[in-house]
Amino acid sequence: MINKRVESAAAAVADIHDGATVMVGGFGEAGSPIELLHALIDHGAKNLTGVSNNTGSGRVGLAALIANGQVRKMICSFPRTANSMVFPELYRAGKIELELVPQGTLAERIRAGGAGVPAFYTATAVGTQLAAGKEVRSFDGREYVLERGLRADFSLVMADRADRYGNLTFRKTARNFGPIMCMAARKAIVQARQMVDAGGIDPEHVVTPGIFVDRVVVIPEPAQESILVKEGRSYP
Amino acid sequence: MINKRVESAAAAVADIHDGATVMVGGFGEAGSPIELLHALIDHGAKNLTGVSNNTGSGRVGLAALIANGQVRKMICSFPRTANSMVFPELYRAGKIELELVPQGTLAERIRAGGAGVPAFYTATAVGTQLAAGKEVRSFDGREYVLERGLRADFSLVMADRADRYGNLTFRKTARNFGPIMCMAARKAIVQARQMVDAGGIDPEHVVTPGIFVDRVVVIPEPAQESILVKEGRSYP
Amino acid sequence: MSTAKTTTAGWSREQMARLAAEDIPDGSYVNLGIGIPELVAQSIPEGREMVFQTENGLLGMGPAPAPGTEDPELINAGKKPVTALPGAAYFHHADSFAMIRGGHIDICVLGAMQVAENGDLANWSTGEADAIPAVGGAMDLVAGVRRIVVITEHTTKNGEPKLVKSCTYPLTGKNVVSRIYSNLAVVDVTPKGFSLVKLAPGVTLDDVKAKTGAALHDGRSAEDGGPSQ
Amino acid sequence: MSTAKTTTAGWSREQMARLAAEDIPDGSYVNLGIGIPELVAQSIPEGREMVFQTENGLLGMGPAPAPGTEDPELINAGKKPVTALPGAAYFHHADSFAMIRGGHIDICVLGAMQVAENGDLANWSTGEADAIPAVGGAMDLVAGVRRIVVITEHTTKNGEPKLVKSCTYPLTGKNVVSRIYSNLAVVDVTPKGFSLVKLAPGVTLDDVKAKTGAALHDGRSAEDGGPSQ
Repeated sequence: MINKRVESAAAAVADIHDGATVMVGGFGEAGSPIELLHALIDHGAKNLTGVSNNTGSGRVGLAALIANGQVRKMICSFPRTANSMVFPELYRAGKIELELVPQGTLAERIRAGGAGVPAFYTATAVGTQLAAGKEVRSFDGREYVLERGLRADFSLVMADRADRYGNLTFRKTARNFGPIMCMAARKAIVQARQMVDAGGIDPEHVVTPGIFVDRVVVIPEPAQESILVKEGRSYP
Repeated sequence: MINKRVESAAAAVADIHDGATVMVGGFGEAGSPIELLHALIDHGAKNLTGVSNNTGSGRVGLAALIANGQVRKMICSFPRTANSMVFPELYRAGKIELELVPQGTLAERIRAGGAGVPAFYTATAVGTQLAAGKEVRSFDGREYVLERGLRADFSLVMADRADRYGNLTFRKTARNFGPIMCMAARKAIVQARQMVDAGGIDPEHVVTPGIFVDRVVVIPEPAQESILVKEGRSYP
Repeated sequence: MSTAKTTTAGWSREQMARLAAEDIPDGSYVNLGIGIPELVAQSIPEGREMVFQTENGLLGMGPAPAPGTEDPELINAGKKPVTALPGAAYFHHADSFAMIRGGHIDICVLGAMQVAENGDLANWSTGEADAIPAVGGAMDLVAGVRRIVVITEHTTKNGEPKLVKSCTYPLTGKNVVSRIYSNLAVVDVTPKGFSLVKLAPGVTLDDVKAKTGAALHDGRSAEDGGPSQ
Repeated sequence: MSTAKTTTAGWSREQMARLAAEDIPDGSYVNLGIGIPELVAQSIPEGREMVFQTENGLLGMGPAPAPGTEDPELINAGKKPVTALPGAAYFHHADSFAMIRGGHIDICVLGAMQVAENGDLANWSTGEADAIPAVGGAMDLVAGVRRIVVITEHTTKNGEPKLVKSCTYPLTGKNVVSRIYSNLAVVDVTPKGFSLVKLAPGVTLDDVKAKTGAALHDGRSAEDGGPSQ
């Protein structure tokens, strides 16, 4: 019987290897898979390339993973936010690399990676620094930049409900990058608030079909990043 | 107040002009917008380029539009099916053009058109007749074909439920090309079984957000193509 | 650097937002940048309906929630709590940017660091060596949205023009801005360069010309105080 | 053209499907072509679970519905009525082919007109001038699915080999087929060409070689009657 549930966050991330590319869902704290990130800190894989819209805040979750020296490079669109200090500090010190990608290009590159599209053209960033060195080509009189699809070894994603096949639903704007990161990863690892029986999610309402998901760990009450930050918490 | 509902199929298709490119949803009869197609026959626009997975069956719906001499060219993946005779006959007589596109490439081209991607690379069709004359390029040691995004002046789509904003849900495998054809058309015209109040579709369950939809006509009990064909019906 | 100046004449932030809102047609799909542009949502003229998109995955965004009812999973692109109106829809990031990059959003209202007379926009980076570069969705919006308008103070805090001949900061997009709503004037970007549409009360054409870093044509209608044709 | 022959030895369609099904690992995501491949769904070994995808937008496809309960909006790629199992999901065509082209389907079982010794597959067109060309999803499946296997009669109705040195019909894809289940034998496509895995009961190596249009190596294990290593 197919059952993608794993018993712990530790088991879910156990095979993430040094040097892996890891996509991390979330837009700010919404959808950030904080328990999976903390399990990855415990696990200790190093030299990771992280792909995420932001770089986390405070000293928990993604920011804590970076602070712990496990991330060699970040690919993201907005590496600073109100409460982010870890990444800016390391970046200024030359201790972490950054590939800055416009948010829509980042999303489309991830979706392309998941859909078997190795490269596509987009009008975004034409004529800007972020198109420097990239192929530019005209279609129907307008210029476009060539961008590459993006895949990952692993994705860490937070969902709302899951079933044993890995079918997922999300909650409100916490959906953001989750569905496309599941598509783009060789192993998509999901933390969900709730596990339901097969058929417990209406087939019309499935957001991410289970084929894109490899492992699900149930975290009924995930920590809220902004509260941890407010409390000055850090991990580990 | 935004209200995309129009009172009749005739009003919904009234501005389709001669020479327009018209995408038509459906996979076989599932999702085929038969009442909109019949309204387009009444309307009479000519020299159309049709984009659809198939070419219709019997002498109703899409097949009837083609039989009526309104379609100059079809872009599709599978122009013959069990009960299709109209297209094959005209094609053999040299009276209609065909651009044959693999089904996944057709879907991806339509999605790209809707997403502002003018061109992308795909492994599908490499080394086959359907890649003849197309640019081939290697990425990471594998060959890919360059394919162009596809847009349309109008799309005709069948949905299940709609609200005044044009938010849509579909039913089972009648979803198929509907959502992406709404994205790719300058004017997306939808027939829906039911109109619900704003908020009557849970925001988590919207399949096609209203931004992709221009007009909705309510057809509570659409005709079933296979029954019309069995009865030997034709239109007009 | 020029000396800082205090201008008492001109429009307030709310008035600038109101002017921008008045120009948005009924039924438009609108994306609002962070800062002054957010005020546009509260300035919609009576009887008009607009649908607000936020690029993190919501169409039909409503106002901020009542205190105590915030949901950390219902936020806008500025990561602030919002609400969803009846008829809203949630979607993932690729679908969201398909709306933006596919030309489905009618208008986007942004802030600016500099706007050039050819419509180039700089609003994401000062280009300083030790700054942490961060672009977000700005480049996608200016490349994909049909009409880009800017709300901005006419000059920097140091009195330097933000409407310039050509941008010195790194570009967000080339030839993208259609109109600027500043505290002093409404200015169109035209093939001939900047063209004055309207002056704020108490502001003269010469005032605005002096604070604009490129030629400013007087494109006002006679009714708005422009030269008779 | 060779003369039509009747073979009494060999596997039936159901047996070919059963052999193919036995080789599919537990938990696989599977797409089945139209015709004999459809029988694979009814041949799954006890205790194994597979998820069937149909490219028109359903994952978790179940068997045909009871007569009278068919739903014209719940069909498979062959446009026949099917059912959806608990845990199924519906999706649109671009998402469906993202599964296929993105390498997410583990195995696809297809019919064939010809398979070449290098794995080239022809299964969509006879190339005849007056035929209506129709490709459907075949080229997407062979380009995107990790493992492509074929179920086919070993020869055409006229007795001509379908396993050939190189395809004379227009290709569906190059170097895509891994294994062939024919009525006479199971044959792998290897870097050295066709390699026999297993013979059907009552069929000899020479029989199969005579009906194969390219060299056939004997790759059988000693246990399956192959040469000892």
